[in-house]
Amino acid sequence: REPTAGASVLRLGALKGPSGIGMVRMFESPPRLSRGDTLELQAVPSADAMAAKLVAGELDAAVLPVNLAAKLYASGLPYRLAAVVGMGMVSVVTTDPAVRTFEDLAGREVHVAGQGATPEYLIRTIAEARGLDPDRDLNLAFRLPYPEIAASLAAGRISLAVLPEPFATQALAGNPRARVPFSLDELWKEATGRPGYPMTALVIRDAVLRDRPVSASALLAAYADSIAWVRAHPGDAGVLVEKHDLGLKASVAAAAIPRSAYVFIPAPDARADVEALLAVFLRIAPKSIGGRLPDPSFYAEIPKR
Amino acid sequence: MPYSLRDIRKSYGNLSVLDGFSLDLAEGKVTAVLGPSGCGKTTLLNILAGLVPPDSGELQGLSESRFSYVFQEPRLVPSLTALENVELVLRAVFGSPERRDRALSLLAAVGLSGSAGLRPRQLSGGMRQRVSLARAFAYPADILLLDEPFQSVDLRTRIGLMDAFLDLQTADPRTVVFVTHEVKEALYLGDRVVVLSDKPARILDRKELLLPRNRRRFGSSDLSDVEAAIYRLILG
Amino acid sequence: MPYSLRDIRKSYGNLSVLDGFSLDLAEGKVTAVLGPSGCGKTTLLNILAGLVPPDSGELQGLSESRFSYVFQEPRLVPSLTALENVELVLRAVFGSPERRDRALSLLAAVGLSGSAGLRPRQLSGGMRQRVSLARAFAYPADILLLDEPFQSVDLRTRIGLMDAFLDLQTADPRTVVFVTHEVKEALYLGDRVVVLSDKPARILDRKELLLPRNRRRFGSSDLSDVEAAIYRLILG
Amino acid sequence: MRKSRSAEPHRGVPGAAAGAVGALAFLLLWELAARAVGSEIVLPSPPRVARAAAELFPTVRFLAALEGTFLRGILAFGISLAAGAAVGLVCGLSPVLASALSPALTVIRATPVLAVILLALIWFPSGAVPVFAAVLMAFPVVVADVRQGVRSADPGLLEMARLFRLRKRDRIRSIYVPALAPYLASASHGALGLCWKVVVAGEVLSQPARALGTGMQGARIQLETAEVFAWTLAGILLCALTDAAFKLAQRKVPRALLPS
Amino acid sequence: MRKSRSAEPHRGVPGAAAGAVGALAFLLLWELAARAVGSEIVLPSPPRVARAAAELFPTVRFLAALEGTFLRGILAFGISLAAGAAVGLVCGLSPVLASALSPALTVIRATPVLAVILLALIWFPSGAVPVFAAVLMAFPVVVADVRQGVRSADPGLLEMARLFRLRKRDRIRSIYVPALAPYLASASHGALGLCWKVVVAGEVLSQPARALGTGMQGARIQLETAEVFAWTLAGILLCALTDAAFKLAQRKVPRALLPS
Ligand SMILES: Nc1ncnc2c1ncn2[C@@H]1O[C@H](COP(=O)(O)OP(=O)(O)OP(=O)(O)O)[C@@H](O)[C@H]1O
Ligand SMILES: Nc1ncnc2c1ncn2[C@@H]1O[C@H](COP(=O)(O)OP(=O)(O)OP(=O)(O)O)[C@@H](O)[C@H]1O
Ligand SMILES: [Mg+2]
Ligand SMILES: [Mg+2]
Repeated sequence: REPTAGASVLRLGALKGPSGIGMVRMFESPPRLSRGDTLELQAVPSADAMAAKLVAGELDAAVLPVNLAAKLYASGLPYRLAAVVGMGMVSVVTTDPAVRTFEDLAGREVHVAGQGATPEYLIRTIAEARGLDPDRDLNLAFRLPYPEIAASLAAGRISLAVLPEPFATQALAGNPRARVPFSLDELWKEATGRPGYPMTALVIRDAVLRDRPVSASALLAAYADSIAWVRAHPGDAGVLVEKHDLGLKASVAAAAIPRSAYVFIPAPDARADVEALLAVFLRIAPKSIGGRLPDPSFYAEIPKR
Repeated sequence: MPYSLRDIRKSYGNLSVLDGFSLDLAEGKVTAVLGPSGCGKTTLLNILAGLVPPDSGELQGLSESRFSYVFQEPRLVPSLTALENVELVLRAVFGSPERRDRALSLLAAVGLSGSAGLRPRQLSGGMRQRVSLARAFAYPADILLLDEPFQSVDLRTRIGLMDAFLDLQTADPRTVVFVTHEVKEALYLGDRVVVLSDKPARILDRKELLLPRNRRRFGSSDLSDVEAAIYRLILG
Repeated sequence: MPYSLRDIRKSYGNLSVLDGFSLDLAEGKVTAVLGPSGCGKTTLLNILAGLVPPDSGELQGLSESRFSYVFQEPRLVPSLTALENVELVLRAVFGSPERRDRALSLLAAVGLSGSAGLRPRQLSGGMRQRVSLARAFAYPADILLLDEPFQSVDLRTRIGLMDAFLDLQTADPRTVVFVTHEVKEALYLGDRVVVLSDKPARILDRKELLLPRNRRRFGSSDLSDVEAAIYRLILG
Repeated sequence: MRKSRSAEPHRGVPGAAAGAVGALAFLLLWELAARAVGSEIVLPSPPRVARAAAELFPTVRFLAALEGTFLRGILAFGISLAAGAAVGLVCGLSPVLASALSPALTVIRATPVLAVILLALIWFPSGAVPVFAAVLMAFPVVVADVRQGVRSADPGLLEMARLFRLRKRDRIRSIYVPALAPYLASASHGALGLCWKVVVAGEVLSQPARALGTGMQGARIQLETAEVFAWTLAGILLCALTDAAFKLAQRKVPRALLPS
Repeated sequence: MRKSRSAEPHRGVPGAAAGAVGALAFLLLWELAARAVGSEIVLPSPPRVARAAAELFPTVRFLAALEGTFLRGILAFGISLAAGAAVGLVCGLSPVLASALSPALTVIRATPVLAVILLALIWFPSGAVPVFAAVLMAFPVVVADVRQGVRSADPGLLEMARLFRLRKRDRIRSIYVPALAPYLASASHGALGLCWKVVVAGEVLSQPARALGTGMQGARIQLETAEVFAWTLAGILLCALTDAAFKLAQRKVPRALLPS
C-alpha cells in the first residue's frame, strides 16, 4: 500500500477516548495536504485495534501510547514517532482528608487503573525515588477498570486511586469530597529530572515521510493547530467530541481538557522525555517496549514547511 | 353396580371411537372384552383409568378407586431392573422389607425369579410382558385393567399365569377388565364376556358365564356352545 | 440347503442362550418356530439377520441375502405416517410411483387403507403391528423373519392376514422363519415346525408338514395328530 | 366428569399471570437492592432506569444501534446454529471424524475471544468482531447438544434401518433428525441467549458504529449507570422478542423437517 | 463369521490415531495461517508459541495462576451445573413456575457481564468476578438443556407413574432423571467449555492475583502475542483435561443416580 506518485489518501487513526480529543478539529474540518493528497480520519476503539490496523498496514499514521509505538517499532513495523501529542494526565484522587503527601499512600489500598500501563510504572518510579518499595510499602490494587474506579470514588466505595483523564475529572465532579492532594507531575520531575512524561504519540509510516514529506509536514501542522484550538476552546471542542462520537460526552470532555496536557512536541524535541519514560518501562517490563530502547531513527525528522 | 360408564363419547379428530357407550362393572368380577383391532378397547380402559378424558358422558365410582394396569406395551422403566420396576409402584404403599417380599413373590409367580436383576433391554419380549403383569398384580388396586396381558408368552407359561391369576382372584376378588383376542382365555378367566363391534365400538353381545371358576379348565368343552356362539359373532 | 446355521454359540454374560445350535432353512419354505418365552427365539432371528454376532459358529448363505423382519415390537418411525413408514424401506429400491402403489396395496392387505395417513401414536397396538407386517411384506427380501407377527391382532383379522400371507407365499415363495406361540398358526403356515427347549435353546422336535398348503384350513383337524403331539411336547 | 391433568406448559392466561407475578417480584427485588446500595452510580433503581430508557429509546442513534445489534445477533445465531448442527451431526454420526475434529473443537471451546482479538480485528471489519465472538461462544454449545442428540437416536429404529438397508439420507431424515429435534430446541434456546449477550459484549470491545454495546460503553465511561442499564434493557428485550419468535417458529418447523 | 458394525465411539487406537491426525492438521493450518499473516504480533507460529510456553510454564507465577484459574473454573462449572439443573428441573416440571421465573431467566440470559460489572466488582472480591461471569454465561445453557430433558421424559412412563400414583420423588428419580441424563451430559459438555473461556475472560477484566487471565492481559498489553497464546494454551489444556475427567466420571455416575 505504498502511496504512488499521484494523489493519494492518507489514513490517520485516532484513539477513541481522551487521546482523540486533541485532534477533534481535524475531524470537523479535514486539512488539505499537498499535491491533492487528502486525509481520512478514523476513530479506533482501543490500543489493540490500533496495533492490529498498523500491523495490517491499514493506516498511514496513528495516535497511540508511547510504549506501544516503541514496541511496534521494535517488532519491525515501518512506523516512526513523529511527535508527542499528550503529556502526563495522571492524578492521585482521594476522598480521604488524611492523605496529603505521597508518603501517605504507604500501607493503604491504592486503586490503579491499568496494570502494565503508564499509571502503574509512574507510581512505581516515583515510589522508588522516594525510598518506598512499591511491592512492600504500597498496596496497589488493579482489579477495577477505569470507569469503575471513577464510579466507586464518586459513590464513596473507595477512597484512594490513581486515574488518568478524564476519569480523574469525573471522580472530582461526582464527589465533592474528592480532591487531588498533590501533583504527580511534580513528583515525576523530582524523580527523573524530566519536566513531564509523554503518554501518547503520533506515528507516521516510513514511506510517507520519505515519499510525501510535504504532506507529512502538512499533517503535523494541522495536528498542532488542532491541539492549539482545543486548548483554547474547551467548550467548543467538547461539543465536537460528542458530535464525532469519540467516546466522551461534551460536558465531560470540556471539563477534562484544561486538566489534560495536550501538547505538540516534534520528535527531536521530545526524544529525551520519551527515553526517560521508556527507560522506566525497560527496567520494569522490558518486553513491553521490545526489550531495548528504540534506536535514533525511531524519532522522525520532519522537514519544516 | 358400583362402577359404571354411561353414554360415553370419545373421538380423535373426526374419528369416532366411542359413541354413546355404556358399561357396568360388577364388583369383584372379571369382565372379558373381545373386539376387533382398533375398535377402541385400549381407549375404553384409558377412560376407565382416568388417563384419557371422554368428550362427554358420565363415570361412576371410578375416580375414588385405585387402579392397576397391564398396558398394551410393557412400559417398564429402562434404567431399573425387573425387581426394581415392580418395587417402584409399591414404594408409596409398603415399607421396605414388605415391598421387596411382595415384589419377589410376584416375580416368582410369573416365572422370573432368576431374572429379577436384569434390566428391560436384557429381557425377552415375553419376559418384559411378565414383569408388567407382576407389577400390576403386586399393586394393591381396587380395579385391575389388563390389556392383552399374555402377549408374547408361550402357551405353557400362559396357562400357569392364568392359574396364578385365578388363585389370586379367588383369594381376594378384584374388579377386573380383561382385554384379549383369545376366546378361550376370555372363557377361562371371565365372569362375563363382552364382544365389541368395530369402531365406533358398540356392545354386540354379552354372555354371563355361570360355571364357577374352580370348575373351569382351560380349553375344556364345558363352554363349547358359548364358545361357538362367540366365534360365529367374531368371524361373522 | 442354501441357508444354514452350524454350531452356533451365544451367551449374554454367563447366560448361555444358544449352545451348539444348528438349523437348516429350506429355500422358499416356511419354518415355524415354537418355544418357551425367553428361550432364545428372538436371539436366533437376530443372528440370522446379522444384527447380533454369535460368539462362535458358522453361518452359510446368509450374508449375501436381503432380509425382511417383523420385529417383536413394531419399531415404526414415530414421526412418519403408516404409509410413509412402509415407503421408507422401499426408497432405496423403488421409484416414487411404484413405491407408493406397493405401500398402499400392502396397507390395504393388512386392512389399514383408511389409516394410511395416521402416525404411530394415533394407531392402536394391533394397527401398529399390522403396519410393521405391511412394511416387511412390501420389502423385496430373500428371507423373511417374523417374530410373533400377529400379536394384538384379533382372530378374524389374523386369519385374513394369514391367508394373505399364504397367497403371497404361493405366488412368490420366500424363505421364512416364523416365530409364534400359537400351535394352530404354526400348523397353518409352516412347511416345518421346530419346537425349542428352554435356554440354552435346543431343538426338541421337528415336524415336516406334508399337507399341501392350499389344502390346509385354519384350525382344521387334518393335522390334529401332529397338533396333539406338539401340545404334549409343549405342555410337558 | 373426571379431568385429566395436562403436562403442557400453561400458555394463555395462567402462564401470563405467573409471568407478570415473576416480573413484578424481580422488579421488587431490584428496587430493594437499589435502596440497600443507595447509589445511583452503582445500582440505579428501576424507575430511574425506566426514565433513562424513555429518554434513550426514541433517539435515532438508539434505533440505529438496535438495528445493528439485531442484525449481528441474528447472524451470529444463524451461523452458530447452522455450523454447530452440521459439525455436531458429523461428530455424532462418525466417531472417527469426531476424534479427528476434537482437538480443533477443544481449542474453539476454550479460547477466549480476547486471546485472538488481534486476529479478529484484522480479519473482520469491526462490526463483524462481535459476531465472531458470539459464534466462538455459541457454536461449541450447539455442537455438544446436536452430537448428543444424534446419539439419542432409538437403537431399535437404527437396527431396523440397517436391516432394511436404508440409504444414509433416509436414516438421517427419518431417524436422526427427529431424535435431534428436542436437542436442537434446547441448543437454540441456549445459543440465542448467548448470542445476544456476547454480541453486545463484543461490541463493547470493538466499538462498531451502530451498536448497543458501543452505546453501553459510552454510557459506562461517562458513569451514566442508569443509561448503561437502559442499553442493557434493549438487549434483553431483543432476546425476549427473538425467543418468542423462535418458539412460534418451532411449533411450525418439525413438520417441515419430515420427508415429503 | 459376520461382524456387526458398532455404533460406539471409537475409543482406543483408532480414536487416538484420528485425534492425532486431527491435531496435526490443526497445527498445520495454524502454521500456514501464521505464514500468510506474516506477523508474530498478530498470529505467532506454533513453534514460537511452543517456545513461549516452554519458558512460561515452569515459572512459579504461572503455576500459581493455573491453580487459581483451575479452582475458579471448577467452581463456576459446579455452580452452573447444580443451579442450572435445579432451576431447569423446576421449570420442566412446573409450567407455572417456569412462567414465573421466565422474566428473571431472560434477564440473566441476555445481560452481558459488562453491564453489571460494577456491581459484581463491588459485591464480590476480584477473584470471584470471573466465576460470576462464567455462571452468568453457562447457567442459562444448563437450564435450557435440563428443561428440555425433563420434557423428553417418556409419556408412556409418565402415564404409568400417574396411574400407579408414584410419589413425586420416585417419578423424578426413575423417570425424569434418566430422561435427563443425556441432556445433562451435553449441558455439561457445553458448560464446561464456556466456563473455562469466560473465567479467563473475566480474569482479564477483574485482574485477580493468581489467574491465567491476569497473565494473559499482561502479555496482551505488551503485545507479546506468543505469550498470550501460551497462556491461552494453558486454558485449553485445562479444558481438555477436565473434559477427559468428566467423561470418565460420566461412565460411572449413571448407576449412582438410580434408586438403591
Ligand atoms: N392419540 C390418538 N390420536 C388419534 N387417534 C387415536 C389415538 N389413539 C387411538 N386412536 C384411534 O382410535 C381407535 C381405537 O384405538 P384403540 O387403541 O382404543 O384400539 P384397540 O381396540 O385397543 O385396538 P388394538 O386391539 O389394536 O389394540 C383406533 O382407530 C386409533 O387409530
Ligand atoms: N441384550 C441382552 N443382554 C442380556 N441378556 C439378553 C439380552 N437379550 C436377550 N437376553 C436374554 O437372552 C434370553 C433369550 O432372549 P430372547 O429375546 O432371544 O428370547 P425369546 O425366545 O425371543 O423370548 P420371547 O418369546 O419372550 O420373546 C433371555 O433370557 C434374555 O434374558
Ligand atoms: Mg389396544
Ligand atoms: Mg422374542
